[in-house]
Amino acid sequence: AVVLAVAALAGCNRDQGSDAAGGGKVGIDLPRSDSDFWNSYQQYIEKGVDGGEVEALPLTNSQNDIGKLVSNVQVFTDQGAKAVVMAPQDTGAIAETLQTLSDKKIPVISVDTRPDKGDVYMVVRADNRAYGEKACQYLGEQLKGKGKVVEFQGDLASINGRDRSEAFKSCMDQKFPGIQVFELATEWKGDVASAKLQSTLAAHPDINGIYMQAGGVFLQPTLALLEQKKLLKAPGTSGHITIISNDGIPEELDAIREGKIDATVSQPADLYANYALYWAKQALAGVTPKEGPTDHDSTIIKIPNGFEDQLPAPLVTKENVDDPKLWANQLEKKS
Amino acid sequence: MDSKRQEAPAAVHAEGIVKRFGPTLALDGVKLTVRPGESHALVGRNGAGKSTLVSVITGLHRPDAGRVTFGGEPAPAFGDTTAWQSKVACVYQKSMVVPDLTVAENLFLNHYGLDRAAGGSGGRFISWRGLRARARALLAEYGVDVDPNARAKDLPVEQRQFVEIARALSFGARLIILDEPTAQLDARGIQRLFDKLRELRSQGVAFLFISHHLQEVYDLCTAVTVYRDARHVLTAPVADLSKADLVSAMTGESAGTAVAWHAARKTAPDAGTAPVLEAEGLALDGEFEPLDLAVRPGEVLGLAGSAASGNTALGETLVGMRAPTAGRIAVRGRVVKPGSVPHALDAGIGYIPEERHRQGLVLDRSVAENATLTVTDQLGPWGTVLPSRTREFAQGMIDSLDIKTQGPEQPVSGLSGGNQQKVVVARALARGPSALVALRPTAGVDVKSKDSLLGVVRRVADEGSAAVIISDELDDLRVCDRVLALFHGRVVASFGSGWTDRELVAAMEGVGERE
Amino acid sequence: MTGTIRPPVAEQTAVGAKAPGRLQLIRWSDFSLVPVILVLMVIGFIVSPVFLTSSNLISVVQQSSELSLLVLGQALILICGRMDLSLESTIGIAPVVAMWLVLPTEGGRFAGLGLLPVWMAIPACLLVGLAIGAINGFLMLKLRVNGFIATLGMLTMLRGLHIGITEGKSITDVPESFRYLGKTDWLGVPAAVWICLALFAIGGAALAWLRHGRSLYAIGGNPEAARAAGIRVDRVTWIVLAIGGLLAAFAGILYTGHYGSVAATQGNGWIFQVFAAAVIGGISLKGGRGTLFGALTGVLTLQLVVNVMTLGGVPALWNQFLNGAIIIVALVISRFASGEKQD
Amino acid sequence: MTGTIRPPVAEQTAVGAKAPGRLQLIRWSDFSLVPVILVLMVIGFIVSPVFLTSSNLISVVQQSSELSLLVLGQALILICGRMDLSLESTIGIAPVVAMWLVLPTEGGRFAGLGLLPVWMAIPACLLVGLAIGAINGFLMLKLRVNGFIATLGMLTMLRGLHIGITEGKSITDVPESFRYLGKTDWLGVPAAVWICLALFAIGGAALAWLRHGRSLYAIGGNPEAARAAGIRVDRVTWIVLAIGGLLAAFAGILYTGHYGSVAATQGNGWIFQVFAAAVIGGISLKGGRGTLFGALTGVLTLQLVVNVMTLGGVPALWNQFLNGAIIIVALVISRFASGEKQD
Ligand SMILES: Nc1ncnc2c1ncn2[C@@H]1O[C@H](COP(=O)(O)OP(=O)(O)OP(=O)(O)O)[C@@H](O)[C@H]1O
Ligand SMILES: Nc1ncnc2c1ncn2[C@@H]1O[C@H](COP(=O)(O)OP(=O)(O)OP(=O)(O)O)[C@@H](O)[C@H]1O
Ligand SMILES: [Mg+2]
Ligand SMILES: [Mg+2]
Repeated sequence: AVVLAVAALAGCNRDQGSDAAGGGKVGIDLPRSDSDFWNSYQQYIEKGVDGGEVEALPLTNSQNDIGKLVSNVQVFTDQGAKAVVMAPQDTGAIAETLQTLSDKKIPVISVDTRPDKGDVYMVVRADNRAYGEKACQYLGEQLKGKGKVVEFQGDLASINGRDRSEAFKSCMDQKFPGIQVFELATEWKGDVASAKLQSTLAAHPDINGIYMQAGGVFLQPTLALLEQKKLLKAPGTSGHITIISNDGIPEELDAIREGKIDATVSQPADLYANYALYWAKQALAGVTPKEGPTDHDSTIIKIPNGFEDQLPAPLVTKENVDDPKLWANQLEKKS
Repeated sequence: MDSKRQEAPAAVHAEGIVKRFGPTLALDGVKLTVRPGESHALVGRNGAGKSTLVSVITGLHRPDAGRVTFGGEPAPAFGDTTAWQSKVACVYQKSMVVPDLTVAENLFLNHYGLDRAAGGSGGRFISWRGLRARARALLAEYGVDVDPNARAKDLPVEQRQFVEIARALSFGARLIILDEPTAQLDARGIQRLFDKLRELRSQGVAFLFISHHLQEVYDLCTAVTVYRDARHVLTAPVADLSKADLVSAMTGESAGTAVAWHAARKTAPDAGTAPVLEAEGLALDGEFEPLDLAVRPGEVLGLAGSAASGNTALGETLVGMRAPTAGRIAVRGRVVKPGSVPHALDAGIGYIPEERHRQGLVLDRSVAENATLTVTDQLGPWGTVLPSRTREFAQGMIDSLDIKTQGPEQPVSGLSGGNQQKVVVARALARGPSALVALRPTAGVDVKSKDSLLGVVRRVADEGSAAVIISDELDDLRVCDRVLALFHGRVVASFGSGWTDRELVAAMEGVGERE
Repeated sequence: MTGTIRPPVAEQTAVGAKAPGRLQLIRWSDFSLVPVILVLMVIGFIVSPVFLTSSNLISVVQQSSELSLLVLGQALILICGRMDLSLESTIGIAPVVAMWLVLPTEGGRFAGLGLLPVWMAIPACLLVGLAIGAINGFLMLKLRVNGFIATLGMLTMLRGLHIGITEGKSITDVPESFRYLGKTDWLGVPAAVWICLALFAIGGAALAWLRHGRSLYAIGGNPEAARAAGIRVDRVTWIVLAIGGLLAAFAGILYTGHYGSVAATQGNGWIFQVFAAAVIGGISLKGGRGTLFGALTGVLTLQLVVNVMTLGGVPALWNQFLNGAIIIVALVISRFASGEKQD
Repeated sequence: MTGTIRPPVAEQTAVGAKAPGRLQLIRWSDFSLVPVILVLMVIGFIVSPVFLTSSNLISVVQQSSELSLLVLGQALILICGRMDLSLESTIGIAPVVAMWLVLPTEGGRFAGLGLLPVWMAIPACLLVGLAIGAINGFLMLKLRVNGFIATLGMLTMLRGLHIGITEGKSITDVPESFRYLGKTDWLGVPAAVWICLALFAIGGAALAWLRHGRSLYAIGGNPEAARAAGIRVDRVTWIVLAIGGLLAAFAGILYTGHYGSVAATQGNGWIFQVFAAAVIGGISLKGGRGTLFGALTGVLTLQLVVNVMTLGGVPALWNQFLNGAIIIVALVISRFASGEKQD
């Protein structure tokens, strides 16, 4: 069966390969396949490609491994890609590759992360630091500047997690010194988060707030634990724990509607995908980006190694949870 | 009565058995019949196919052709080992104990006295208390003083062997196979075993007995079958067959004259010449007490002793496998660093270890590689090992020691036990040692190979080196010019070459010690 | 004549005599981690007064419950001389396949096949685990390929299947039957904990007093001897591998109930923890040695370490470092406490 | 009769005579993966015309270079009957420690200690690798703890140290000496590839023709027999473990040069790949069997699979599934091609 599958793939791919010379094809690499967010991103990308936004080479996936990313990019250039869309999860180690691509005059659109070094045509992202700050701001206001807050950090080796942690911490330190923060390292694992939250709750039963850096992994385990501990109380009642999540996946919105959590920072998977493709098209057309506000509620700023399109990352609360512009509300349920 | 017995169906009857292992034809249409109540010997040179036949008639290997019957009924289906066990019990040549389990559990492995049919409790749960008590009683019957709670791996080889024997005999089978059961036993142990076997035989149990000690065949058995090169050669009553005929049936040559290696009754080595191998005040706590040794050029020294005498430990200390707690060893006047095999090797000590599978061989590697393991520094310049020199050297060894192998490249695991032993000897001789230390060098080796191996040891000495043979087999000790008997870690007696079996055995058994 | 052939021993001694000491089913080495656990408890108590509260201790054991089931399965497999890395993926894929078969094709976020009624979710999940174990057995026992790498391949493949089926998302529309075990308390202690303890007790008793249980030690210690003693080595090994898969699937049910969803990374990276717990607990990777009690102390040790570190507020950056260091320390302690070389 | 019995002594035969056929240094089983590689190449060619371009093939081998060095180290360690999981972390921590010692305390993104001059970066890195290997050796050979778990502990600990020192960031201010090897081409092929090939050739030659190299097989096959034959088993094993660490550190240098920085997750999760490559390539996990050539074909097979899948545009979701399936298939092929049971 495997052989058949490979042969079938081989067959269809061959056609694509033969007309590669025809136009500017775009190589698109996905960073990982085991998270809701990135799989939604992939769906939007595929939708865009099918919709004819750009012509794309077969999608690749670098499974969160910089080595795989580099080799995938190599494959793109071998296949004659004219532009590359990637989401390097390691912003340092990608420098060499960017250098190589820039030598070959292949523009790069970096999604979600801003590479430390090396030229990029455009960075498409909502600032991870902004997520952390928004969460801090929201929690600080809800708790009126005092109380105890648990933060589920991501993997310490992940730039996104680190940015969120740092922004959250510095914001808390500066603006809400009355709030005590417990930072829990979780390696993006729900069970680890649940175990550590349970221990922390045992030590500090009076926890007032939780910031989860990724709804996709932490939401259900946290809710399950709080439910078991009978700590899941409606907003406004005494003993309510204010929970703010991050990602904006459909499950989070459901939880907000049900009053299980209070808010989430929506990481716009649709915008990521749409503007990644948009800028890829612009790059192929040879357009030079301009600084300043855009038509899609974002701002383009100049960064040392290129430009960055700073997409909005709306804070979703009970008030705006049904906003149809939120990407999670555009996903139809599976049929 | 004799004719009546002839008519009773054979305890086991096998015929036309063919068994191949890859290219090797291990059994080529052999037959075997053991009558009820008979003690039947199976002999043959190493690799003749004896152990393979045992595997076939105990249901461990499926024969490629042929058929086996027990008491006239066809053998159980292959794979139904439990059914086979009710027909035949076996002490295999290979150790079949589970090292990490206790003696009690090994004795009753997979039965635990649960089967009501076999007199067990009939319960579902193992009763450890009962098991332990039964184990103790069973062992007591063989006069083996072993704690049933001891783990099998902590036992000395001899006691482990007795555990296996006791297990096989306790099944109550009408047919019992013993594949070289005596190879690991000392004289007293063999005596105890034989007494037990005779008692069972008087109850009508049949035996198939395999041994390379032909004397044991004459002591115990009534009939003998000889295999040679995977074929059946003859079956005859023991009484009708002289030892020389038996040997020539096994080897396919007319029996040689006097054994070539017997201690030359030349004048004892001159006490004045400097000793080759010397030990002073050598001691190892818990094994043997301080003793002095001096072996002169041309001399073969025997260190006789039963399992617990400490002679094995002494041998291992001499070659550097173990570090002595006191004393020093010197070769040709040069002191050897204690507890270091490489230094001992450089000083000229050659070592033939006791258990070939444990210390002697790397089973997956070739004959050539095993035989040259001690001389890798001499097979090429600058620490290289040239394949051509390795091969030549190994071929020389194969020729001169008459090792039966497909060639130097064959992995050692594919050789028969006796031939494996010769590879170990080759390895020890490769450096041209000035002092050869051999621990039970002929264990499990057939008569002819034994001759040639002991001959090798003798020749090494005759060419001006010294040799030490550490063994409890009288045959091994016959090559020696001088024999020291050890008992409980002490030298209790010393003999020239003219000792009698009785004297030496008595000394090894500690009879009349400390005069 | 035949009547007397039986060696007289058995009958004579069946009555038994004074027993000078219990047969050592349990050796001191099985307790080698108990001092470590005590020391950890003292440290925990010093670090935080919360540590010794029942709610904290219960949470520790509850968090251990899924891991301990994997360790139970792995311990059985190790004792009979094999290894199964794929347990790590089984804990995730078994619930996923069960839900895939059970959940309706539309309506939910995760589209199943709706082939089976909902009550079949748990049986289906267990069956999947059993089947995975059986496939591992086929690879190792029939094809005779290396078990470590074969199950490594299975690990990767099943993880891939998991991601393929779920498209990398967590499944949150979990049937109620899955939730029940994860959420229920019996006598104030989570049901999962009771079940784990019961399974360990059953397993331990089987290994100690049942013929087939004992045979695992013989198989792991010397398969040839086991075969010669009439043990059906391959069949027993196969069954043990299947049981390992079954236990992992059951752990998957508990996990799913405990955390309320099937996470996309369920069990990811656990296998090293499993091995560490088993070996620290005195199970030999070479087979034939160890007890389930030891394995259980291994799990508890590792879990207590995490708990004490969380309560102690160890800086997140140095968490992993300490974790590794503690594995080594526990290993060294268990080696010297048991006095056996571990090669 | 006695005249011929005396066996030859090594020196006497040195002159030599006609050689009756080559000593089989290379067995057919070492080539069992070659057909697999050929099939992969054919599939690759069908899948995409790009596959057979030199630039693609060179990139495949370059990407294999770091992994192959780990496999080289692991293969040597496996042949002498041990295992070292911590190679996976060594590839990351060794460069990190080197840079920590070398980089100035301020000015860069990553604050080092500035203890050593910059040219010491590479020697320091190699020394760190050596030291890690030596520590592993100490644990296994002196303390006699289980090597699998001890090096698992080291793996976790070193990864934790890596994160602790770098605070989870990648280090981008890499000294020029590190960059050189990763970026340079010799004769149109990356320097790293030549170096790897050279190291494999040296290693292979040492295993085949040097006495110390050959002794690894004896040690792995039967350590007691090796000791009785005068081989210094512990010393050789220790050296091999240290060399394994050294090779991993060197792989770290190549990796760093190749990607221009020390990634925070450098080497993460590689160890399973390493084992899979080695075993598929015919190295026995029990020691004493296998060749470096086989190990190299193992690496290439795995890497080609990834390349072909990328070119073929296998849906990302099913990537991992296929990866696992292919490990199993390759394992089965190599088992039947070599005809040896792999237990
Ligand atoms: N498992 C096996 N695989 C391959 N070849 C085997 C195997 N078992 C036995 N042989 C071959 O079968 C032949 C007969 O071996 P067997 O063990 O039966 O000899 P034996 O008569 O018992 O010898 P010994 O007296 O040395 O015990 C040997 O040449 C051996 O090479
Ligand atoms: N893996 C194997 N491959 C090939 N042949 C084997 C293998 N294992 C055993 N043999 C063969 O089985 C036979 C029996 O070997 P074993 O170790 O039982 O010694 P033995 O023949 O009984 O010798 P001895 O009587 O000297 O102990 C040998 O002849 C050997 O050639
Ligand atoms: Mg035999
Ligand atoms: Mg034999």
